[in-house]
Parts: sequence; structure tokens; C-alpha cells
Amino acid sequence: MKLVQAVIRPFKLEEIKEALEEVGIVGMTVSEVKGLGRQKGHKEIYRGAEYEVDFVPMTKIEIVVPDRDVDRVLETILRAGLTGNIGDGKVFVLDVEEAIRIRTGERGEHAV
Amino acid sequence: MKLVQAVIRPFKLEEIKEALEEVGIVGMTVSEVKGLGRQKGHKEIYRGAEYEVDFVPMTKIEIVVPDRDVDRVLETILRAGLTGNIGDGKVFVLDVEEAIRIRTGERGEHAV
Amino acid sequence: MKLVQAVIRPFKLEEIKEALEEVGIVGMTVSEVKGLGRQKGHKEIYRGAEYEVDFVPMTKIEIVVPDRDVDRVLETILRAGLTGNIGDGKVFVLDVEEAIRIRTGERGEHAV
Amino acid sequence: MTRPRPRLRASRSAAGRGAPAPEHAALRGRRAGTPATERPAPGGPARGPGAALRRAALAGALLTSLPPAAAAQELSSGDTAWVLTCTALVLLMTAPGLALFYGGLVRRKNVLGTLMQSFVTLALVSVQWTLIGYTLAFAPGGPFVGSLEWIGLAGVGAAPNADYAPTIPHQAFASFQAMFAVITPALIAGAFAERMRFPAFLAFVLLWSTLVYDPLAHMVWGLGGFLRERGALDFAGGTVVHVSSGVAALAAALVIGRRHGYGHEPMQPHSLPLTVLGAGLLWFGWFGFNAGSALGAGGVAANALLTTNTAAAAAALAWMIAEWIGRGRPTLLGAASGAVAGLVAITPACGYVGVSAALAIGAVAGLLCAWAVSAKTRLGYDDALDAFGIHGVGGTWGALATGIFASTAVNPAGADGLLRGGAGLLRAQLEAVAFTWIFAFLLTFAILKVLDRVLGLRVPPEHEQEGLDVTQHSESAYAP
Amino acid sequence: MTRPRPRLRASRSAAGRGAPAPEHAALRGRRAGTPATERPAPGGPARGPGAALRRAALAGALLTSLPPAAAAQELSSGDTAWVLTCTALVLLMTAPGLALFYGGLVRRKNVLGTLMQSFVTLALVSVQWTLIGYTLAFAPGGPFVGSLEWIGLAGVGAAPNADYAPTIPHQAFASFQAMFAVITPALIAGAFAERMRFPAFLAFVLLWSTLVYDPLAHMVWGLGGFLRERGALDFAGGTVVHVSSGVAALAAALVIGRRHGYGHEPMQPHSLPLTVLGAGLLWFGWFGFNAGSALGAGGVAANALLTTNTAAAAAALAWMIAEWIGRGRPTLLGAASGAVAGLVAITPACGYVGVSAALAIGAVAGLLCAWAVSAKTRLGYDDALDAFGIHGVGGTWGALATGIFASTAVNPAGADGLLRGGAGLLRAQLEAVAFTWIFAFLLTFAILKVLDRVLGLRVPPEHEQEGLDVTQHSESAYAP
Amino acid sequence: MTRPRPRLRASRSAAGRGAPAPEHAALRGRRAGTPATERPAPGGPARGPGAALRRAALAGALLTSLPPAAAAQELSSGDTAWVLTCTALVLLMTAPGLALFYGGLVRRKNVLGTLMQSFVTLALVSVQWTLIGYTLAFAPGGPFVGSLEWIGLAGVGAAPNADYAPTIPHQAFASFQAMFAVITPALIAGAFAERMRFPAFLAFVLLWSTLVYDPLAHMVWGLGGFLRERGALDFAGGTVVHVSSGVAALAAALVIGRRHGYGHEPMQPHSLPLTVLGAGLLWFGWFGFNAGSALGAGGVAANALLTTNTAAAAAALAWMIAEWIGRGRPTLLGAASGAVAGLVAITPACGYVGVSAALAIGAVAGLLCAWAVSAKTRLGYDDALDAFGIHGVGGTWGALATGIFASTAVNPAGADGLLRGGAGLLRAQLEAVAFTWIFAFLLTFAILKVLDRVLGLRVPPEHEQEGLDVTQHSESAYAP
Ligand SMILES: Nc1ncnc2c1ncn2[C@@H]1O[C@H](COP(=O)(O)OP(=O)(O)O)[C@@H](O)[C@H]1O
Ligand SMILES: Nc1ncnc2c1ncn2[C@@H]1O[C@H](COP(=O)(O)OP(=O)(O)O)[C@@H](O)[C@H]1O
Ligand SMILES: Nc1ncnc2c1ncn2[C@@H]1O[C@H](COP(=O)(O)OP(=O)(O)O)[C@@H](O)[C@H]1O
Repeated sequence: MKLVQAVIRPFKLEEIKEALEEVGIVGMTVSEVKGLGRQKGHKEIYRGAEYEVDFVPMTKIEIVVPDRDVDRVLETILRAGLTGNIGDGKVFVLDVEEAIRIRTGERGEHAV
Repeated sequence: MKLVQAVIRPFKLEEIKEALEEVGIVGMTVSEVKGLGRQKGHKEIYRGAEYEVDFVPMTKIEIVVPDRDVDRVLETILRAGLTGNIGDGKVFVLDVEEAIRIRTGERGEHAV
Repeated sequence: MKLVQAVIRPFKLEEIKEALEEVGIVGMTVSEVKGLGRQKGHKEIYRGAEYEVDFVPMTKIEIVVPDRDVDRVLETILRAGLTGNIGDGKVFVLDVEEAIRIRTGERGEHAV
Repeated sequence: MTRPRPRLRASRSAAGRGAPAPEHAALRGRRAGTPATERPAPGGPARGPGAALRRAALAGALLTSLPPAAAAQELSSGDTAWVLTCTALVLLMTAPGLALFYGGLVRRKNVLGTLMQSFVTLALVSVQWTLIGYTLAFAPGGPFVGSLEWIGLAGVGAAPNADYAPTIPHQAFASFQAMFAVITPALIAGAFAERMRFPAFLAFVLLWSTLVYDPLAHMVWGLGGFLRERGALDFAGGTVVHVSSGVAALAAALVIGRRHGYGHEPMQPHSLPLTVLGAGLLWFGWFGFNAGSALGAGGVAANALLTTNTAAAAAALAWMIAEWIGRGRPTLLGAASGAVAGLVAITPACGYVGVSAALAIGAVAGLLCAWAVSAKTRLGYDDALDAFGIHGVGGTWGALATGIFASTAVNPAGADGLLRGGAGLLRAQLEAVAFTWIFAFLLTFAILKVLDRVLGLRVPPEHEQEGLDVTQHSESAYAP
Repeated sequence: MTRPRPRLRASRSAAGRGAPAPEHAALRGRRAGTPATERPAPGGPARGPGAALRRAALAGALLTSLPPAAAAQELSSGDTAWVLTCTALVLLMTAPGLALFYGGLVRRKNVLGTLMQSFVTLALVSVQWTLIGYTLAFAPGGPFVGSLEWIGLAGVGAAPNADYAPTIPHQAFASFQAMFAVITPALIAGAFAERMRFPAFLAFVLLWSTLVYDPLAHMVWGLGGFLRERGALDFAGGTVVHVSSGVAALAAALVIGRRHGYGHEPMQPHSLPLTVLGAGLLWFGWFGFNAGSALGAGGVAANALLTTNTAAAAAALAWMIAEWIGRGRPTLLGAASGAVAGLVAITPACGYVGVSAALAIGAVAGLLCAWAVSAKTRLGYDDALDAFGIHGVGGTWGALATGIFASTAVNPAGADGLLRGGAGLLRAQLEAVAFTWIFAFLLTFAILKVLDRVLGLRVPPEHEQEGLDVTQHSESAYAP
Repeated sequence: MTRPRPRLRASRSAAGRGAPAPEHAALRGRRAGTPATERPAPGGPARGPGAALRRAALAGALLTSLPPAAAAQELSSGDTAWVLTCTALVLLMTAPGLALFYGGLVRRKNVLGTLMQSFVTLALVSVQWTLIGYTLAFAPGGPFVGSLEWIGLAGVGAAPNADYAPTIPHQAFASFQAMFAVITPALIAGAFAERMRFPAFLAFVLLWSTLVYDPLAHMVWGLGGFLRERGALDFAGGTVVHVSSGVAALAAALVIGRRHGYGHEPMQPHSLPLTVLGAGLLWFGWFGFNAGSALGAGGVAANALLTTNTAAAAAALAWMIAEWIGRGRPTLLGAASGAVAGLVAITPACGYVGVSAALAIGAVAGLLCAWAVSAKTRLGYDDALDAFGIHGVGGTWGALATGIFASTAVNPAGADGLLRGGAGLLRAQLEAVAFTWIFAFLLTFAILKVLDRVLGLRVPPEHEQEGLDVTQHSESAYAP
């Protein structure tokens, strides 16, 4: 199994979620993160003090899938997450050694 | 070393934490996430507009442990995190190549 | 490529970010987490009811870099994240099998 | 003030101060030489053209024969205390009341942009009002707009203006009215929330206040205003404030178009506690808005406060129950929105109707606005925070309801509505509402179209995506 | 009103308006034919059965010989301004004041459910009050409940009701009292926070208001009410509002049981800034609650405001210091809770005691309630937001303290407490408190038991886990 | 009160009640034997040493020949209603107004510590005021401090004090003034936010109130106070409240030093909605602060309210525009800060200047304070929440502006400023400001240095890192 970890634009979450559902991928875990990269942040001003806020609000998706589904997931995210502008985000793939469903104790691909 | 990453029900955190302490596991890193899976979300209504909120609030625990402790950790989480209802969550195990304690620079199993 | 995942003190984020920029590392993804470890938490009191709050607010940094940059990143984090007191945090290194830039579809080291 | 026309505060003396003994009323009747049916202030125009002037003249003639000391004694510290208090209450309605009510409903990235719209409107219109607004609205003038006699508040001093509020300093009246001028354009902002450019917003508020609000206030409340002469009743601003802003909101929603992602992306309120706090402050402030419009602390004010509270309560329950039945759940946002709808609807009526009418007006307002707000989705325009659905619909209902339920038994200075056989009043109310709809819609449409050309109304899509807070104001609402 | 019994506003004239010159008081004394020791309004029952009626008759007899104009002049715009203002202030106490005070204390998943309880109580009881509540509480009736004479506020108009408040419109009095009827059941909600079904809550509020609050208000304040006749003093509702709601909260906590996870899961307040905001609004609104209960703007009101502020301050410090010593830390929640405890305790006393008594009453209230709230954990019931610990305990202490500290030197319309040799008053206070404890506890218990059968009081465990916001109202308090 | 020196409320009668008919004024003029140019209350010292006493004596002499009943009739329920209302409004300014204004500006870890500073100051100074503060400030005494005659508010009862406020209960005046004593030290807390030890804070507030505020209030407003005698005008506390707290804030920022990480770590406001809510409540409450300082509900109060609102609005716009031009963006925090700066600056002037002066005073205040707040960064001290930049700078400008714009045409009880040929007033204002700067700076510096020795001013660096909420109060502002 693989962990597909994507950092995407927050407003793309709904679209990606639906696109994944269409290709049969439902489970995922999502968190709010801040990203730093090529995309420029913005300036903030508080009583004349200027702050460069480099961090951009992003959303992180984590999906664990059997190896055979990885490509499908990647394709879908790349398609649905695209705007073409700097800051669309990244997808990383990591190896997962084991997965367990807490409710049943099922292990491996059955767990996800 | 392994990274045990569990997505659990938020109200189970305290119980799992204590159960882990009992088996000698203290260090962990916790974050608030939203989960999507079989568990149904809920409907929200704002001035007549209905939203399906599919995401369920979940808690993510990350624990890095020496290989020999992995089973103990898994067992404990499976036991303490169980309610038996859909949505109890998952545990994933990933390989960790290196761990370092920032304070001392210690590496490997001594670091965690 | 490797995923360097560091759990640091929140107020060190700015310093580490700048230190990394100086050594040419710009991209990263950051999230707010709670940590449990040797560092003591604190007591809270609400109308006479006392709570032991064991969790300490921490910040998690995730950086994916080509293998050759790992050491540079580790060194920098160890240096800039140090206070010397208990609770400075940890750094973990995981293997990353693939990285893709959503905007361009570039893969591998070009993506990060 | 060049033409002093002191006028007896007959209505408040009779109706507003509790029922005096018959002899007492008769005495006053004799003194004034006119039946005690006149309300000297906003909300109580004379019925029939010229009546106000005739009576004013009469009263003036009689008054001049009284010793001046007696006239001066008319200034009442109790009435002044009440109106100054109400001025503060209505200030609170705009900021932080409305600001938070709206601010809680938007997404986290647009909080400050939304709060700013209320806050800067308070600042901008306060200044505009002292310079030009008050004179356009209230100075003696033609049928459509006031003269420039009181420009920069020249001549508006501590002495009461007997035409508008004979027992309080003229400055108190002008200050109280300032707060009405402030909140009206701020209400409109609900329609174009989350997507308007700030420079365009500033220009809009300035133009709209000067070209729409001030003239309309003059027509309905000002000396010589033409709607005032046609007999419509508007106790505290149902037409001037709520119909006008609600209809303007509809025009604005149509001109500016829907928010990016409307219907697709989730757009839940980011903080309902803020919205409920805002609703609570609005309810609180509305006591000042409505009961303060009696311009004195007597029976009319007490009646207005009681009907206001009752209508708000009934409407909150009605909306909540409607949602419970229709959607399966009673929501807090529904209850809070219902309360505001009820407050809107009772505004023109509060000083002229009794408590059972208030229950009816409130309940219908709750149902009607709940329905209007749901209907929006089907009609396809994006009145983001339902400024039209609540203020336009609720205000229109309230104005017509005044024509149905008003009763001279409650306030002799009012008139009798349909239920008491007075079809004329309902016709007058219909006229006033229709005029206001057309006037406000067309002018708002025109102003916005011009501004769109000249300045650009809407932020670019990337900025809408990123949010107004960062792109328009370089600030974030929340930080660690 | 069938039996007009005009009564001179003697107490407020003498005590309330500052100390008049002797001649002036004498003049009034002569006019009224009765010493200036009577307080015509809530909080000032006559001591000894029949006294009120006797004196009222006397005053009435004398008054009828005065010209009606003089009687009508008693209506005071200053008093009316003050009572209308205070009505608004007490409204603010419930929503958003209490709503936020409670809303900040619950967990994030129950915020809206908690806010809703205050908000809907405002709406529901406002309507109930106009229909049936006011007449049950205040219409002339028997010793336990009012008649239906004023049903639907029939006959409650602009004219003052001389029995209750002779210088303000009757509608102002009814509106002011409405806000007391509103806040009382809302306070109870603190006990069963985070676990009650919404339909059961609505039914409870309706029944409790009608069966507990309205009769109790009648007994203590209403014409012919039996506690009123027995000489107990309750200036602004210590017994009627705080003891009754606090004891009802205890009954409710016992009937509904503990929250799931109580004692195990963390249940910290999700937003203390909201709670502190609520506490600040409560303090602010309490000036209206207490000083408004003078029903006029004079010396008694000023004294009440001063003692109210002083007691709140002393109690905030006392609780804070108690916690500092006992737990090692001075907390903001402690200071805020202490302020509320002090406000509760001074409520029955504020118009009858001086400023040093206020310091003592406040300080003891802070200590006592801090202790009561801690003791809860040991006793094992889950009064989630300490409605009993603060309102029940603080209210009981305040009622007894009135029997200790009251002084006719402060308010001739009051009585002398223990410290000035009047053991009788303390006995009367004890009686009133004991009666209220029993009455409120038993009825609340019965109402809840019946509702539990009929409707079900508690949400199912999964819903409690998920939170009231989503399960009861299909809303979330906060979103991105 | 041992030496009753009743004084006619001439200024408010003439200017405050609207322009009376000439005969009326003349009548009063004759009764008082003194021209109607005197303001009996804070803000209206006599010009020229001894004048007040002379006139008071005169008035007293004449008054004693009137029947006492007439004197007693001076107590006005309208004025009392207004001052009690304003007392509540000024209470609201401190908590939750200022508490939230400051609380929103700090980092999330210091929210409660910051709210606590305002809240506990309210409690502590309320108690201090009743015990010792009021008598030190207002009891008849020497040129620098009051006597102990009114210790524990002995002798402060329902009867009005003719020297300060002849138409309201003395307790109302004392309560109103209490709220000024409360807010002043709370303002200073902005300077040392996020790093002060709580015990040191408590001690500081107690000492500062007793050693700085009370004497200063006496010097400017108290009977026999030496600045009062020198002819400076301070209508509502520009010098006593704002200059003193602002300068104290500067001293405090210098003594306590910069926050850890200042200039490096990000220190954005954690919740601007709270800050804007606070600013809105401050604006609202300031109507009570300024217009309440007329101590009655008449023309002076109305003028003060109008100028207050106008100056706040102008300053909000000015700061916003300055930032727009200088930094490229109009910010909400700028607009809100500007409003507060305008409110500060108009405070000493509001009852003496007209509406165009208010525009000027406000606009300059906005620009000046925006500049001062930016300059801070360059000067290197860390006045964390700009208590000096806004209250010190704005207050100083306001005091001087009063010397420029004051006009006897607006308020005959005031004086003529520079623009109307009165250089003397500006000199008096300069003197008063200079004295206040020196007095407040030196004493604050000394108090803090002593406290640093005795108790330690600053939390240890780890605690500063962790935040005040957890380390000082064992609480967290927000939880899940
Ligand atoms: N080396 C990295 N490691 C982890 N996350 C990264 C890295 N580089 C970028 N990111 C994440 O990807 C997001 C987008 O990257 P950015 O360089 O701004 O644009 P693009 O995706 O178009 O290259 C960043 O905001 C950050 O969250
Ligand atoms: N494929 C997946 N990858 C990552 N996280 C997942 C995946 N599937 C489920 N999860 C996480 O596990 C949680 C529980 O899953 P769900 O299917 O609802 O119930 P159960 O654990 O009983 O199978 C989800 O809310 C989500 O956070
Ligand atoms: N085994 C672990 N797995 C994951 N995270 C850990 C582990 N142990 C500690 N951490 C994280 O590292 C942080 C610091 O650890 P701690 O033991 O307090 O201090 P130190 O870093 O000085 O050893 C913790 O707050 C937690 O977030």
C-alpha cells in the first residue's frame, strides 16, 4: 500500500473529493496546513507595522491505497487540483507497511 | 523505527493516551483532522440552503517507535480506540529511516 | 527523495524558516500540532476543577528534498531549532517514492 | 431655522404620556385649538396635503400668546435623556451590531472586509450627514429634497426644532437621525458581501446616501416632503430604511453578480456566535430605533418598545418553526434571522399598533422572510447575506401591515387601518412602498452601473479566492 | 384595570429623589396622609397583611380630591426614560449576555445549542408573557396567582398603573417585567447544558414560566400576593429570579443526570473571551435589572446602581482571591463568576442597603459561591454551568443578607434588618427563601419528570458525543 | 457634606436646556446674581483663582433665601436617568469594551491575561473608589488632594451635591465618576501587555489610582483643585483620563522593556473581530463618557454627543486614508484605531466646541496618532497596544485643541479659544497638559521602579514564551 499525500489549494478540496469518488476512492484524511514555496505570500499591516506573511493556507490530503490504485489517485488529483498557476501544490507518495481498521482489526488492503 | 499513524475518534484521545502510557509509550504528536470514509457525515442548514458535510472531525496521532514496540503500540490503539461502530478509524505503519532529538542531537532509537 | 518531518517549538518556526532559506531550501508544509513527551504540560483550573493539560503546542514542518539535501536540512533544523531545554522536538526522516508538482505534472526531484 | 413654526406636542401629550384625565386633554385641546391627533415627528405625517402647515400655523399663532418661559419649559430632560440614549443604541446597531451579524455569516477570509463595510459606513455617513446629509433630508425645502439651509449643521443648535421634536435639542434630533442615515447603506452591504472592491464601496455609500437616502428621508419625514403629505405612516423607518435598503440590495445583487463558486463551494457562516451576538445587539438597539422614534419618553415610546419586542419574538419563533417543519430542524440562525425580520416588519408600525397586531405582524414576517430567503436559491441571484430577503421583504410587509393594523385607539396621532375600516391608509402605504421600490431600485442600479464603469465594482477572481481581508485591507481576522 | 387604586409615589418622592427639604416632605406627607415609608413597586411590599390596601385606600381617597391634572402630571418622562432604558439593558442580559456567558463555557460542539437556549427563551417567554404570563403574575388576583383580567395585555396601555409604578406607562412596567420573566428560565439552562433535547427544552420553558415563575412573581410582587403581604423584601428579584432559577437548576441537574464523560473527558470552556464578554454584558445589564427596579430615576435607583457595582466588584475580588489561595492561581473565569455571584447576591438588597453592606454582601457571595461550585464535584451532580452554585447559593445568601443589612436609613420604604435590631425581617426573608426553595424544587422536579416521560429529556448518547449543534440544529458554530 | 454650597446650575439651564427665551434667562440670571457662564461640574472650572468660590458663595447666599422646596425641585429625573445610563455606558467601556479591544490585539496565548487586566481593574478600582478614591478625588480639600471627609462614601447619599451636580443624587455622581477612575488605569495596561506579572499589576493599579488618578482628578475637577482654579477646560477627562494614562503608558513601556521577540517574531493581533467589537463598544460607551459629563440631559449633552460622534468618524477616516496613502492599504484596524484616537481627542473639547471644530479635531487626531504609532517602531520602545500613541498623543492634542477651538457661542460656561481671540485659554491648556505629563510620568516611573524591586514587574522569559494565560492564570482562552 501507498500513502498518497497531496498538498492542494483549499478551494480545490471539494472538486478533488468528488473526482476521487467518481473513480471509486472514498477514504481520506484531510488537514489544514500552511505552505511555503514559490507562490508569493502577502503583506499584512497592523498599525503601520508591516509583516510579510510568506505562508499560504493549503490543504493536505492523505489517502492510503493499494498499490494498484496509486496511479488512478495521482491522475485524478493532478486533473482536479489543477489551476495552472503557481501554488497548485504537490503530491508525494510514501510506502505504507501496514494498515489496520480499528473497528474490525482487519489488516492490509481490506483495511482501507 | 516505524511511524505509527492512527486516525481516531477525537473523544478517544484521552483513553488511548493513557493506555499507551500504561504500556510505557509516552511520546506522540497529535493533530486535528477531518476524515472521509464510510461513516456518514451530517446535514447542515443555513437559511434554507442545505449542505452535506461529509467530513467527520477526527484526531491523528503520530508515534515513532523502535520496531520492537510497534506491536505493543498497535494492540493498545486497537483496544483503546474501539467503539465497534463505523468510523473508529485506521492505523497505518510507515518506515522511518532516521530520528533525531533536536535538543541533544541524539539519533535513532535514543531519540524517541 | 526524503520527507524530513520535524516537530519544533512554535516560536522557532520563523528562525528555522529563515535558516533554511539561507541554505537554499524554500519549500515546506507546516501544521499546528500538540505534542506529548518529556516536557511537562501545565495545570488548568476552571471553577475549581483542575485539569492536567499534558499536551504542548508544537509545530510540524514537512520538507521533501532530494537525498543529497537531507543532511543540509537536518543540520539547519538542529541548529536553528535548538534552545537546549526539554521539549525542543524531534526530526524524522522517511523515504518518499515519488513527488509530483500538480501545476506542471513534473515528477521526482524537479517537483520539489 | 428661518421660519420658526412651533407646534404643540399634542400627540405625545395625549397618547404618549399615558391617558390623562379628560379635563387635562380638553385643556390642551383648547390651548392648541386643534384636536390632539398630530404627531410632530417622523412617523407621523399629517394626513392630507397642507394639513401640517395649517395646523402648525394655528398652533404657532396660539403659542405666541403664551409667555416665552412656558414655551421654553417644553424642553424636557426626560425626553432628551431618552433620545440621546436611543441615539447610542442605534449607533450600536451598525457597529458592532450589524457588523458582527454580517461578519459572522461570511467566510473566514472575508470577515474584516465585511466588518469594515459597516464600520466605515458609520464613519463616512456620520461626516456626510453633518456636512450635507442632514440639510438635504430635513431642512425646509421642496417636495423631494431639503434646502441647503442647514449645511454643515448651520443653525442646528441646542434649541429644539419645534417642527420635528419640540422637547429635545435640535442637535439631539439631528444626531438620532444621523444613526438612521448610517445604518441604511450598511444594510445594503449584505447583498454584495465577499466580492466588492473597497474603493467602489466607499463611493457607493457616499452617492447612495446623498442621492437616495437623504431625498427619501425628506420625502417621507421632511417638512414639505411629498410622501409625508400623502398620508402614509412610517413610524420608525420601515420605508425609508428597510424597504429602500432591501430593494437597493436586490439591485446590487443583480448588478454585481454571484460570488465565485456560489452553489458549488461550501459557504457556511464562519462564526455563528458572532452572528448571534450581532442579532442580540440589533434587537437591543432596535428598542432605540423604534421606541426612540417617539422622540420622547412616554406612552408611545412604551407601546413601540413593547410591540417591537413582541414582533421580534413572534417572528423568531415563526421562522424557527417554519424551518422545523420544512427542513426538519429548528436552527439558531433561523431564529436569529426571524428576530431581525420581525424587527424590520414592526418598524413602520410599532407606534401605531397594539400588541396583538405585533404578534401577527411578527409571525407573518418570520414566515414570509423564511420563504423569501429560500426562494432566492431558485431565482438564482446571490443576495449573499439576504439583505433583500429580510429587509426588502420584511420592510414591505411591515409597511403594508401598518395599513392593515394601525389604530387610532393605540395612537390618536396615527390613522385607522383596514381592520378598522380605513382603506385609505392601506392605499397610501401601497403608494409609498411602490414609490420607494421604484425610486430605490432605479437609482441604485444607475449608481452601481456608473461606478462599475468608472471604478470597477468587483475584485478580480484571484482576490475573491484569496479573500477580501488580505487583498483589500492587508489584514487577517485571526492569527495564532 | 377595574379597581383603580392610585397610590402616591411616596417612597420614591422622599427617598428616591434625594432628601427633600423638610417642608417639602411634610407637604407630601400631608397630601398622602401616610408616612413616606411605602414603596409602590416590586421589592417593596407592605409589611403586615392589609397594610398595603389600607394605605392605598387612604391615598386614593385623598387623591381623588386633587384636580385630575395634578394626578396626570405624576407621569414622568425621566422615570419613563430610565425604565425603558433598563428594559433594554435587561433584554441584553439574556441575549447576548447570558447566551455568551454560557456559550463560552461549553464545548465547541454545543455552542449553538447553548446560545439557542437563551435566544429561544427570549422569544418564547416574550410571547407567553404578552398572552398569559403578565396577567398571571401581576393582574389583581388571589394570594398565589393573578387573575386573567389582563390576558393578552388587555387594558395594559399608556396610562400608568398606580399600584405598581405610578409615574411610567403601564406598558413600560409590563415590558420591564417581561425581561425578568425571560431571563429566569434561561438561567436554569446552565444546569442541563450540553445534553437536553430541544423539544423538551421548549416545553420546559413554557411550563416552568407559566407554573413556577408567574405564580411566584405574583406571590412576591403581585397585588395580594401572599409573600408580599408577609413582609419579605426583594428589591429586584433575588427570590423570584435567582433563588427560583438556582433551585430549579439543582432539581434539573438531578433529574437529567451527568453529562457523558463527566469527570473523565476534558470539558474545558471552549472560549473564555465569549464568557467574559457575556459577564461584562451581564454586569452592564444588571444596572438596569437592579437600578431599574426602582421604577424611576431618583435616589433609590442611584443607590441601587452603586451597591450593585460595589457588590459585583467585591465578589469578583473575593472569588479570585479564594482561588488564588486555595488553588494557587487567580483565574479570569473565577473573577467573572465572582462578579456574577455578587450581582446575584445584591439583587434583593440593592435598594435597601448602603455601600458598606454591599461590600460585605459581595465579598461573602464570592467566597460562598466559589466554595459551592467546588463542592459540586464532591457531591457528584453535574450542574454543568453552575446555575445552582451561583444563582441558587448566591440568591439565597442575598435574600438572607437583605434581612441582615437592610436599613430604613437607606430607604425608608424598606425595613430594618438584624444589624439594626429588626429580627422580624430576617425571619420573613427566611420564610420567603424556604418557601421558594420548596416551591421551585418540587414543581421543577415534577415538570421534568413528566416531560421525560412524554417527550424525553435527553439526547441519545451518540448525539451527545457528536454535539447538540449538529444533532439538534443542523448547524456548526465555526467553519473555515 | 459639611459645608453645603449650593450653586445654581446656570450653564446647563442656559446652554444645556436649549436656548430659553430671554426673559427666562434673565430671571435665572437675577436669581443667581451672576452671569450664566458657569459650569458647575467636571470640565467647567471657573476661570481665575477664587472665582468659583466667590460665585458659589454668592449663589449660595441667594439660594438660601429661596424656599427649600424650590431647591429640592432642582433634582431632575431626566438628568438622573441620563447620568445613570451614562454610568452604565462607561462601565461597558472598560469591560467588555476595552478588554476586547486590547484582548483582540494580543497573541492567542495572552488573551485572558489581557482581558483580566481590564476586568480586575474594574473590580479593584470600584472597591478602592468607594473606600478611599472618591473622597481623595472629590471631597472638599486642598489644592492637590481631597480630604477624607467622604471616606467609605460617608455622607454621599441620595441628596444631590450642589457643587458638582445639583440635579442628580450625589450617589449618581459618585458612581459616574467611579467609572472614569476604573477605565484610566485599565488603559495603561496596553503599554505593558503580554509581559507583566499579575501581582505587580494589581499593586500597580492600586497605587496608581490612589497616588496619581485621585489627586489629579482633584486638581482638575475637585473643589479647590489647583488646575481647576487656573482656568483650564477639560470637559470629560482629556487630561485626567487620557493624557495621564497615555503618559503613564509611556513610562511603563520604558520601565518594563520590550516584549521578548519584539521586532523578530510575528505579533499579529490574534482576533481583529474582537478588537472591532471592542472599538464599537468603546464608541458607544463614549457617548456616555462625553455626553454624560454634562451631568444632565440638555443641550450641552446633545452637543457633546454630536461632536463626539463627528470627531470619531473624522478620525477613523483620516487614519484610514493616511494608511491608504502611506502604506497602500486602508485597514480596518486603522479605522478602528482612528475612531478611538478621535474619541480621545474630542473628550476635553466636546462640550465646548461645535461640529466643524469636531471635524478638524478628529481629522488631525487620526493623522497624528497614525503617525505616532508608526514612529514608535523607530524610537524602539514597545508600547505594545499603543496606549501612549493613542491616548497620550491624542489626549494632548485634544487638550490643546480645546484651547484653540473652544467657543462661548457653543457653551457660555466654557471659554473662547485661540480662534476666537482667547490666547489665555490655550496657555492654560498648555500648563495643564505640561503639569499632567510631568506629574504622571514621574509618579508612574517611581511606582513601577519600586514595584519592580519589591515584587518584580515582569514574568520570566519562559512564561512570556508560554503566555500569560497559562502561567499567570492557569487557563486557556480557547479549547476544542
Ligand atoms: N519541498 C517541499 N516539501 C514539502 N512541501 C512543499 C515543498 N515545496 C512546496 N511544498 C508545498 O507545496 C505548495 C506549493 O508549492 P509552490 O512552490 O508554491 O508552487 P507549485 O506547486 O506551483 O510549485 C507549498 O505551498 C507547500 O505547501
Ligand atoms: N483510504 C484512507 N486513507 C486515509 N485515511 C482513511 C482512509 N479511509 C478512511 N480513512 C480515515 O479513517 C476514518 C474512518 O474511516 P471509516 O471508513 O469512516 O470507518 P472505519 O474506520 O470504521 O472503516 C476516516 O474518517 C478517515 O479519516
Ligand atoms: N515517539 C514520538 N513520536 C512522535 N513524536 C514524538 C515522540 N516523542 C516526542 N515527540 C514529539 O516531540 C516533542 C518533544 O519531545 P519531548 O520528549 O517533550 O522533548 P525532547 O524533544 O527534548 O526530547 C513532543 O512534544 C512530541 O510532539
